[in-house]
Amino acid sequence: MQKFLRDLTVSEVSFPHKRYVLIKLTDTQPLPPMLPGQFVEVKVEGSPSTFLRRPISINYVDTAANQLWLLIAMVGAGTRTLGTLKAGDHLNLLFPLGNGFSPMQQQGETVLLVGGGVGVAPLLQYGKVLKQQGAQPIFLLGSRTAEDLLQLDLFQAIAPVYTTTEDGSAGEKGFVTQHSILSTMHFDRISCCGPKPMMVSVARYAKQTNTPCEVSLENMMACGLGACLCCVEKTVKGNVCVCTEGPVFNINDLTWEI
Amino acid sequence: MQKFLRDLTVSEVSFPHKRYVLIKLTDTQPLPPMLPGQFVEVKVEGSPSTFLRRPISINYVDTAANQLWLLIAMVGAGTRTLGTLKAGDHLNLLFPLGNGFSPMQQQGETVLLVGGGVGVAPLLQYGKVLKQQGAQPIFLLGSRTAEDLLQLDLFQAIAPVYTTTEDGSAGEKGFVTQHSILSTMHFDRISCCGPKPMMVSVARYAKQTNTPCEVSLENMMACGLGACLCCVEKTVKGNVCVCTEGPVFNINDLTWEI
Amino acid sequence: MADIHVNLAGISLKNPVMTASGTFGYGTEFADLVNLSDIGAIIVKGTTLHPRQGNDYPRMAETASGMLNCVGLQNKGVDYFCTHIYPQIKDLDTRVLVNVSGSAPEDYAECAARINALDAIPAIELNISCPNVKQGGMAFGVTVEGAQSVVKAVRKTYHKPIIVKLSPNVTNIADIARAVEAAGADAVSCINTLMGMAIDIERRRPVLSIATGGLSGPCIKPVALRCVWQVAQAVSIPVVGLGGISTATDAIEFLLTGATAIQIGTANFLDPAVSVKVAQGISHWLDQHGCRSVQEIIGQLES
Amino acid sequence: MADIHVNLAGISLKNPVMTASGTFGYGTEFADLVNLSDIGAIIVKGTTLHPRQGNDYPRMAETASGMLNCVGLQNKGVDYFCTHIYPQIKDLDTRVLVNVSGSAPEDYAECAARINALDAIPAIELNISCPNVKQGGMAFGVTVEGAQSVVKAVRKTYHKPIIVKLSPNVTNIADIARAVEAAGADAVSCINTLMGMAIDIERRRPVLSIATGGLSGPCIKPVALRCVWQVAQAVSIPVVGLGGISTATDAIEFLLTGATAIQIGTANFLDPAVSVKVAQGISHWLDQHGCRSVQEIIGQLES
Repeated sequence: MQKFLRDLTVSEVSFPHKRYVLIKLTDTQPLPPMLPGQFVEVKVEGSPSTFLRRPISINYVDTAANQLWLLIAMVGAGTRTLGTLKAGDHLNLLFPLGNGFSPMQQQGETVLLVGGGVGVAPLLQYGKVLKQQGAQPIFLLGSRTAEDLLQLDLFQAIAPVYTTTEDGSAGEKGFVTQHSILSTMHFDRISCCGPKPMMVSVARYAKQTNTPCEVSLENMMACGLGACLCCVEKTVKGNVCVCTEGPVFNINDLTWEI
Repeated sequence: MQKFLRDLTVSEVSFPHKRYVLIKLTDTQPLPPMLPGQFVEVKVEGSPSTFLRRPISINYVDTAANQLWLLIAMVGAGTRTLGTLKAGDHLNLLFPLGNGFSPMQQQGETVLLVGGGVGVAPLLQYGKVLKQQGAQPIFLLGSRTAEDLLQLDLFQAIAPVYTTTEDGSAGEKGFVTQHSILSTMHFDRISCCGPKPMMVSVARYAKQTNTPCEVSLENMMACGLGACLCCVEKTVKGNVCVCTEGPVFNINDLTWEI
Repeated sequence: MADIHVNLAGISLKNPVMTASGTFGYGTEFADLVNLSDIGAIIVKGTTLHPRQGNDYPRMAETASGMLNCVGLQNKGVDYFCTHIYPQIKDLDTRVLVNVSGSAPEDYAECAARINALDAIPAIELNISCPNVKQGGMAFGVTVEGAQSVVKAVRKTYHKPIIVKLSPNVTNIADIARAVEAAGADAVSCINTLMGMAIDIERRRPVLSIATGGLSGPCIKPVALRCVWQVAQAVSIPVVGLGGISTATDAIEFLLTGATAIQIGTANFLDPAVSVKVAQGISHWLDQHGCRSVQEIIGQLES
Repeated sequence: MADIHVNLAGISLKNPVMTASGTFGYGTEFADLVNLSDIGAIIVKGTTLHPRQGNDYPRMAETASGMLNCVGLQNKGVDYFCTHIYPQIKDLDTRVLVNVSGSAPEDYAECAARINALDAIPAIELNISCPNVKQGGMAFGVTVEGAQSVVKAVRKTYHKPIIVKLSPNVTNIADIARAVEAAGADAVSCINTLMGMAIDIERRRPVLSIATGGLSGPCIKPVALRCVWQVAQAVSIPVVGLGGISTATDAIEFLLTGATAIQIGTANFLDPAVSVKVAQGISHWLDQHGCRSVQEIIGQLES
C-alpha cells in the first residue's frame, strides 16, 4: 500500500482518562486507504528528549468526516507532549505502515478481538470493518481498573463486549484469559493486541483450542519502513521487521514459547 | 549581589516589532534588587535545538508592579521559542547577573546613553535610574529603519532622545557616531550597548574627545556565573569573564584597537 | 542555479548527498516518499558474503539527540543481493553503491568480487568500523594493520573505486586514513557510529541485547566534523562526510570542512525525504551566496 | 532513608555526587544558589603550576544536546590557589578536590606537591585528557606511556589519593585505565570531553578559536556509560563516572554500570542546583526500590 508523509490537522483532542489522549486528525485532501491494524509514525515537536518518531496504531477511521483517530497512552515525554496538542495544530504523520489484521476469512465467522490496556485501540477499527464485511466480531477487553476500559460505548455500538479488570471494578475480575466466555463460547479465530504477557497467554489459549490466532506486536522501532532493522522479531523465517512484516503476526509464525 | 534561581510568571507578552518580543515577568514574592546593565539567564523550554540558557539584559524594572521586563530580539530558535510564551506561563531565571553600568558620578552630570538595535534594552532602565539619581541622561539610539527603533515613547518620557537610522526613515540618516549632537554637545561620560562595530566606533569617539566611556559586551556565554570561562574578553588584566567582570567595561580596561 | 554535481573518485554524482548504509534500505522502501532520482547516491545496507541474522532484539535505544543501534549486519548475503535485489535497483536513476562487511579479509574480498560483476554498481564502501559484530567489523578499523589487510585483500578482487568507512573509535583517525589510502583506497567516508551504551535502571540491564551499540544522530555531528577535518588534512583522496547531518546547513559544514560528498543516515528515520531537501537546500544556499558551483565551498574552510 | 554515603579510594563522601572540574568554579560562585554542604564533593577547576591565560575567545559552541569548549585551562596557577582560593574554601562542609593539569610530568608533580601540603584537600584529580591545550593535556592521556609518566611522577610527590581523569578519545580506554592503575592511581574518572568541532558556514571558519574543542553534555552520555562499563571491568580501583549526567536517573545508570561516584559537569550551567537535586533523587530512588544503601546498586548491572 502506498505510504504518505503528510502534515495532518488536529481537529479534536480529548482525554478518555487522565493517562490517555484521543487525537482526531483530518486533512485538506482525502485520507489514504488504511487497513485495520496498520499504524502511523508521528513526529513529536517541542520535546527535547524525544528524538525518534512514535509509532501509534490506528484507532479509528471516520471516512465520512475524513478523520483519523489516534488513541495514545501518555507514558513518556514524547506521548505526554502529544497530549498538549490543540485543535488546529499540525502533526506530521508517516502512514499507513505495516500489514494490519486479516480481513474476514468467511461470511459470518465469529472473531474474538482481545485487547488489553491501550492495546484495544486498533480493535475498534478492526471490529467495525469485520462487521461491515459480514463477520461477527466479539470484543474481550481487559484492563487494570474500570476507568482504564477505553471507548466502551464505541465498542458496544459495534458488537458484544466482554470485559475483565484486575481489581474487579468492572466485568469479571482477573485477566482476559480467565474470562468465562473462553470456556463457554467457540470462536473461528482470535486477534489480539495488548501487553506481551497477555498476548502470550491468549496465544496459549488459542493453541490449546486449535483456534487460529494473530497478535499485534509493539517492538521498539525507529523508521517504520524496514530500513533500520531495529524492531525485529524472531520468527520461523528468522529475524523480520515488525514494522513491515508485522505488526500483526500469526502466532504460528512466531517463536514464542507457548 | 545575591543571585537567585526562580520561576517567574509571564504577566504580559507584546511585540514592539515583528522581530522583537517584550516579555513582562512578575513573581509572587518581591523581585530582588537589580542594577541597570545587569542581565538574566533564561531557561528555554520546548526548543530541542536550544541547549544552553540565554543571557538577556534587563530592560526595565517596575518596582511598583513588581515586574521585570525583557526585550528580546528573536534571532534564533531559542529566542523565537521565548516569543511563543503566553501570559501565565513560567520562565526560569538565573538573576541578577553581572556588574551593571556605573551609578551617577556627580550631580547633574550629562550622560550620553548610546544604543543600537536591541542594545537599547538596558539603557531604558539605566536612563530611568540616572534621572532618579539626579543626572541628566541623553539617549542616542540607532537602528536600521524607523520600525527598529524600540520603546521610543518610553525613552522620551525619561529624557531627550536623538535617533539615527541607516535608511534615514527616522532621525538623522547614518550611524549613531555620525549624529550631529556628537559635534555640538558635550557629555561628561558615555555608556553604550549595541553591535560591536558600533561600540568600537563610539569608543573611538570617546577616546578622541577624552570622554569616559563604558560599553556592555555580549560575548557568547554558558553559565553566567564565572564557572565555564567561555565568555572571556581580553582586557588589560588578561582574559576575564564578561558574565562576572562585565558585561559592562570601561573602554580603558579593554584591548580594542581604538 | 549553482552546479551541485560532484565527482567522487571518478564517480559522477548529480549532487553531493548520499544516503548512508543501513539507514535507507535498498532505496525502494522509500520510493513512495521521495523521488530517488533526486538523490546523489544510495549506499545500500551492509552486505556480507554469507547471510547474517544479526543480533537479538532489542537493537535500539533512543538517546539525547540521537540513537544507539546494534543491528549487527543482518542481511541475506551477497548472492541473494545479486539475484533478488540488484535487478530491482540496477535501473534506478541515481548511483547505487554497496556497503560491504565481513569477518575476515577473504570474506570482504570474495563478497566484493561478486559485486564487481554488477555493472550498475560503480563502487563499494568497505565497512571496517561496525561496532556491533564480535569478529571483524570494527576490529579491522581500529588498527593500521587491520584496516590495510582488508583494503589490500579487496583491492585484488575489486576493480572499481573503493570507499573505506572509518571508525571514530580510535586515538588517531588520520593514521587509519593514511593507511587505507596507502593500501589502495580511492576514498574514505567518516564517520561510522561512536560506540555507546544505554542502561535500563528498572531492569538493571543494558538496553541493547549485546550491551553496547553504535551512536548516531545530531549528537555526534561535532565529533564527525572534527574527524573529517583531521582526515581531509591527512589524505589526498576524497573524503565523504557523515555523522548527524539532517539539514543543508549541516551538509555545508561538512563540505567546507573538506568533504567532497556527504551521507545522511539517521535523519532518514525522522524524515524519509530529508536527503532531497538537503540537496535542494545546498543548491539554494549556493545561489544565495553567489556560488556558481559546490566546488567553491568544498574544503574552503578558513582557519 | 537509604545510606548514600560512599567511600572513594579512602575518602568518605556524604553522597556519590561530585561537581566536575571546570564546571563549578571553586564552588563559591554557586553559594547563593545551592547549599554546598549537600554536595558529595567539589572538584575545583584545572590548576597548573604556572598561571595560564587559556585560549582566545570564542571558546564555546552550542551543539545538539551539548556544547563544545576550548577554555584551555585558564587559571592563576597553583600558588595563587594556595594563597588566595584555598583559605576561602578549606572550611566548606564538603570534600574539595583539586584538578591538576600540566605540560610535562614534572609540572604535574610540582603542582601536586604544593597541593599535598593543603590539609583540607583530601585528593587530587589528574587531568591527562584535556583536548584544548597544545602541549601535554590529552597527549598524555592517549598513550599508555604518556599516562604512566604523569602518574608515576605525581605519585612521588603526592601522598594522598590520586584520581586520574581519562580521555574517551582513544582506541582502548581499558588499556589506559590498567596502565594508570599499575602506575599507582587510586581511582579513575571517566570520561573527559570528546574532541569535536563546530563550523560557522557564513564566516566559513571554525566557531572555536583553536578550531576544535571538547564536547560535553547529554549528547555524550552513551559514550561515557560505555567507557565506564569497559573501565570498571578492567581495573580494581574505583571508577568515577561522568559525561552528560543531569538527572538522578542518569546518575543511577552510571552507578549500576560500575561507578562508585559520579560527577556532574555541563548540567551545572543549566541548573546551578542540579547536583543537590541529583543526590536527593538518588536517595529517593533507593528508598522507592527498597535499597538500604547505594552500595546495593553500584556495579550491580546484570548482563
